[in-house]
Amino acid sequence: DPIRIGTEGAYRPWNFVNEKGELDGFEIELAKNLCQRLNSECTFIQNSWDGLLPGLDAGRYDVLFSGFAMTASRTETAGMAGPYAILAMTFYTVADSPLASADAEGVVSFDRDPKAAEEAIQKMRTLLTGHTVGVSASGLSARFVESYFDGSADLKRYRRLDEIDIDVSSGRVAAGLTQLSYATDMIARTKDVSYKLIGPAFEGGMLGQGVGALVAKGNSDLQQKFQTVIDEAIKDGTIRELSEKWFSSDMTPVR
Amino acid sequence: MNNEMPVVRVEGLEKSFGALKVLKGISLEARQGDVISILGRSGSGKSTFLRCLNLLERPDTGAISIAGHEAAFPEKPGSGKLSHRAMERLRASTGMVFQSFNLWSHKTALENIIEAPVHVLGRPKAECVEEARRLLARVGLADRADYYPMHLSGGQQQRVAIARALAMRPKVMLFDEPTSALDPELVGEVLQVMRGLAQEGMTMLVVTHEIAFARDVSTRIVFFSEGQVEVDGSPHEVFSAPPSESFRKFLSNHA
Amino acid sequence: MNNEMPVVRVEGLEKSFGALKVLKGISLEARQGDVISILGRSGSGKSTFLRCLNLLERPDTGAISIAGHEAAFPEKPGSGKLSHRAMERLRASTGMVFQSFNLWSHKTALENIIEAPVHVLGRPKAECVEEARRLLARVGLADRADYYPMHLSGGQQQRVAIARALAMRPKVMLFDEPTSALDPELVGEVLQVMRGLAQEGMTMLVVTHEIAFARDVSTRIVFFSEGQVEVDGSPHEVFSAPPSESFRKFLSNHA
Amino acid sequence: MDFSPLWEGVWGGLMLRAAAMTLIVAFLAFLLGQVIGLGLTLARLSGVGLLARAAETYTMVVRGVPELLIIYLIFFGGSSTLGWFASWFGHQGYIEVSPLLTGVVAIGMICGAYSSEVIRGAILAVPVGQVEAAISFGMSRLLRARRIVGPQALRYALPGLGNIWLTTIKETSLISVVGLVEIMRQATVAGASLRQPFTFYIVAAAIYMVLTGGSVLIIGRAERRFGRGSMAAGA
Amino acid sequence: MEFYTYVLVELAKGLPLTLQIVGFSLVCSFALGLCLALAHHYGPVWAQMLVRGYLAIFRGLPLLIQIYVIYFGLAQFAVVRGSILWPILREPFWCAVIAISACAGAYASEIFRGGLLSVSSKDIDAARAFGMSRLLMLRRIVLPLTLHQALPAYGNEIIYLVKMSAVASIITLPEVTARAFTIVTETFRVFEVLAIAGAIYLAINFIAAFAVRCVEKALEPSPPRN
Ligand SMILES: Nc1ncnc2c1ncn2[C@@H]1O[C@H](COP(=O)(O)OP(=O)(O)OP(=O)(O)O)[C@@H](O)[C@H]1O
Ligand SMILES: Nc1ncnc2c1ncn2[C@@H]1O[C@H](COP(=O)(O)OP(=O)(O)OP(=O)(O)O)[C@@H](O)[C@H]1O
Ligand SMILES: [Mg+2]
Ligand SMILES: [Mg+2]
Repeated sequence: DPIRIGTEGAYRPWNFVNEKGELDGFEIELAKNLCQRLNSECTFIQNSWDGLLPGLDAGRYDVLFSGFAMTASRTETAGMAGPYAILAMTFYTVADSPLASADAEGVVSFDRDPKAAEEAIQKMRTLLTGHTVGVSASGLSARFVESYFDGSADLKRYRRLDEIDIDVSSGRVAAGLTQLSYATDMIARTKDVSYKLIGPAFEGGMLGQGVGALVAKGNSDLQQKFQTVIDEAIKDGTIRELSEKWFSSDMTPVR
Repeated sequence: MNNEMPVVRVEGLEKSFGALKVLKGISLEARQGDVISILGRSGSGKSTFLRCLNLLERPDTGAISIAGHEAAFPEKPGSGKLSHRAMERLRASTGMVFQSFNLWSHKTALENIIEAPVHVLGRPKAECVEEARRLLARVGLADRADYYPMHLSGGQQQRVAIARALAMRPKVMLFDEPTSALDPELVGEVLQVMRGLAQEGMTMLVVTHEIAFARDVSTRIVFFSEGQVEVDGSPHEVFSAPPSESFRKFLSNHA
Repeated sequence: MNNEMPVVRVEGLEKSFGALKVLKGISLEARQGDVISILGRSGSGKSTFLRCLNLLERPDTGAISIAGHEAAFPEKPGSGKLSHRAMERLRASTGMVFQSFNLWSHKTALENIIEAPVHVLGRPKAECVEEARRLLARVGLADRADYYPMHLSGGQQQRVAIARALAMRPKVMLFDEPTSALDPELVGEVLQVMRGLAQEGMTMLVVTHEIAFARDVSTRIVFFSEGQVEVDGSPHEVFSAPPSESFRKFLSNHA
Repeated sequence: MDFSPLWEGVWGGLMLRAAAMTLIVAFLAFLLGQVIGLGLTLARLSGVGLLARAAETYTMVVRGVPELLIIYLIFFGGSSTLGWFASWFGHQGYIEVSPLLTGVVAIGMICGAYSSEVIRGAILAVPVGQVEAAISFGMSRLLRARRIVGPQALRYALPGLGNIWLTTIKETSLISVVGLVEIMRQATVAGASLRQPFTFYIVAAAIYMVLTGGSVLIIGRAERRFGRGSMAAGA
Repeated sequence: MEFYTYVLVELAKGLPLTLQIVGFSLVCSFALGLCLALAHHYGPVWAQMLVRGYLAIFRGLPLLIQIYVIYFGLAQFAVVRGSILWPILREPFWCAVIAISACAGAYASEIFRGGLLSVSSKDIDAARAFGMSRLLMLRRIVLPLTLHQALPAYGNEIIYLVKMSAVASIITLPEVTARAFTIVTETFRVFEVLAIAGAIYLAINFIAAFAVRCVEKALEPSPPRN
């Protein structure tokens, strides 16, 4: 039997449907590559986000490649293989916002350079004081803001990342917090609004180990297999290559 | 049918609405060709009695037999229980003209008349239409065949209701004030129709307030008072020498 | 009010339903205290005439004046147009008893009666309730005050409808077959009530099929035939020597 | 706003195909819903206590719970149940229930619950006297339902059923969770791909307007057709 | 077990907001629906056309799109952001109430129109004959009969409305569904969380349906007790 891979197909540049109507993106190419390494056939099944997790539970998919961040509570309820990319979060706003004075900086990691990260957080706290920040409703970024910006910034939670963009541009929120990979692609492709990144991108710590594949609970065999080939792909540079192609930067997880 | 056998036999019929006892033990027999006029004050239970005969109201106690179909109340659980089929057969062999006509508002006069013959008795439609037109002509409404009830005058609706009941060629006809909305000329005509029916051997129970009508057409007069049969006799007997005080009072207002 | 001035004046009233011309130019006058019985075959336009007086049907042409309120048809655009206010005033000064009673099904007998006096005339509710109970008693329904129409017998409904119209203390009463569902005894009582009203100076137009009633109560008889007034005269005149052939024929069926 | 991807790329065709999917699922679900709704109504008016209670509970629960939950239950619950049965016969693993079938059944069950309320109200609105007239002519329940109560109830029910049909068309967007590509899902995918979320929502809106607008015309015609002889007061 | 309590408590925190959205929308949509139905049934031709157009749009489009347009769409225009309406349109709460009321009002109006259609001309005739003004007739005769007839179907609409309130979750309001969504993405336990959210909605709807049934019973002409 082929391995059934579930993906949302609406999360550029990780997984999406391209101009030809075919699935494409970082995770799609990676998954194909991994399947080759496993010597298995793979079929991709697209589904709306709401149907992915129940589908995995019910056995409709063997594995999900759909931008899932690896956190402690998730690894508890499901098996995860990876990470195959870091998960870096960055703030962004529009050019005519008062916050726009701050410039974009590189990635800082809570794991590798806690001190620099701490300083960066302090700087952002001052900048965001009294403002509202839009975050994804998936818990991770919200909890990040809650724990580091408590008493400084207010939160608004959105279902989809592109909805944060819209409210940043309308001024309902002063800034958004989003994934670096998503933001760079979005800024590059948006014509009528000029968004810009502010401050550094954060990685590690409570943001988790990165993005990984979600395997049905109890299927530790498959989880093991994917873990092995992902490690291989990191080692031989495949992931770096794909990352640079899709994200224009190296998002290879460092272990 | 044996002329000696009663076509309608009612015994000890009782009916209450809540605490209000409307019928307090009515017994009555009608032979083939009988025309029984039922008189009584407004609210004395005449309509309720006719409705019980048709099982539109379920009597509390008593026995009913119409054209060989029997029903006894209270129903005994098990074998004594009246089947729907039995009730329908009983009803199909009686025709009813309601006090408030109750024409079907979504059907034209003609459609109202052919409805039951075609669909209950399964007679051929063409034949029924022909008969319906004849009946409509007989009640003076040939040109109103395609009118909906709401576009008919009161008297016209009443005549359609009479034609509708006749079209079923029932064994027993139940009329609830069949001439209340008719002018004297039409009353005369309807009376003529009923005389004809009586001669053809139809059995009729007629609730009416028209003393003249009762005197001229009926073979027997029944006077209801407080839910009981107070007077029962031939027109000649009861009108020339009213056998009860309240009946005399009832008649006294009639010129 | 001047006894010489007509309370009701109708001139050249015409009304068609589609191609069917129902009223073909009716003219009529009634002075205060007049009781005019309107006779006519079923379908001759009697109900339509009453409904036109009340402006429930809009006449095609003609002029109506009731208790000082005027309406002329066809309405002239602009100043000649009848305002809603004017129509309401005209209607509030007439009382109407419908052929099919038209009681409001969501209100009890008592509520039906007090509805218009309280809400149209703005009389105090307590006073209206008291009067309503008196009226109900007068038509023999003191114990039915809290019944909904669907739980009343035909004659009971009709009496509530009469009480409802009386409660408005109108200048002019329009009765459409007010005794059709009543037994002779009640007919006598209602007749008594109407005599009383006539003595108090109420003007009444009564559509009826009861020749006896028309002869005994009315000051004038009007006979409709094919949408026109064919006979108009005192009861004595018209009954002793019917002035037209069709009227004679109409009467011939009455014992 | 740039609509060129509609005719220049694959998106126009994909949107049309999604519209067809929406229409098919909505139509089948509505039909099923009417059958279920009628059954529920009959059960509720049957006078058989247990039957009436069961129907009432069904109506309450299915209407009361978010639609998404019902779809989850039927699709994923359904295949789990099937899988559990199959394991008795030695079959292992996941059994796929056709997403189309699930979608139709799930939406149809919801639609049925709503319809039964509308149908019940309409049946009760038929004047009692006319029903009695039918009874007095010896019409059986079925005949009465078909010839007298049905046609009259239909005209009271049409506005409500019209509402339900329109809702069904739109509720069909929920079935994207079982993997069917209907209008909203296709719009999301296309919008995300081109980073033009609004453009495709507007296209979706236009398609919905065509579907529902056409429906409204047909419903209006049906209302006039069944309104004959109605006692309704005019303006 | 601990997990379930946690979810229940967490979701219950969204209940006041859900109820507020439902409450405001219920009142607004009822009033709107009644006005639309009256205009549709009694209004001049132009008003009828206007209502038809309104119904076509608000019944025809998924609520998701409507709320998207009202919340995200309008905000795209600088004119809107500069207008006096912006303080209201800026707030997701009012956007949700506006969108839900506009949509639910459209549905309610069709229900009410069905009720208006069932009022018999006899009742109207009697009211007119007694000189009732149109307003009085509406208030005392037409509306009671209409609402009574429309009640069962309107009960449907209330339940729809309760569930409609869940779309508020997509415009950042932390009501029950939004909280459920957050917990699901954190814990991946879809069924459990949704089932608890479902139970909460079911409870609200159960109470609503019960209330509707009570009103229905109260309006039923009861046989006299004597
Ligand atoms: N709305 C309507 N549309 C079309 N025709 C109508 C309408 N109302 C009444 N008619 C027709 O107009 C004629 C007169 O009706 P109307 O109700 O005035 O008669 P009527 O004299 O009161 O008769 P009855 O004594 O039977 O009550 C009838 O032939 C009837 O069919
Ligand atoms: N469904 C009901 N519930 C309660 N009481 C009722 C019901 N139907 C009739 N009644 C009462 O029963 C009594 C008899 O009613 P019924 O209709 O049989 O009278 P009737 O003799 O036909 O009078 P009428 O000559 O006025 O038509 C009336 O007092 C009425 O109020
Ligand atoms: Mg009676
Ligand atoms: Mg008449």
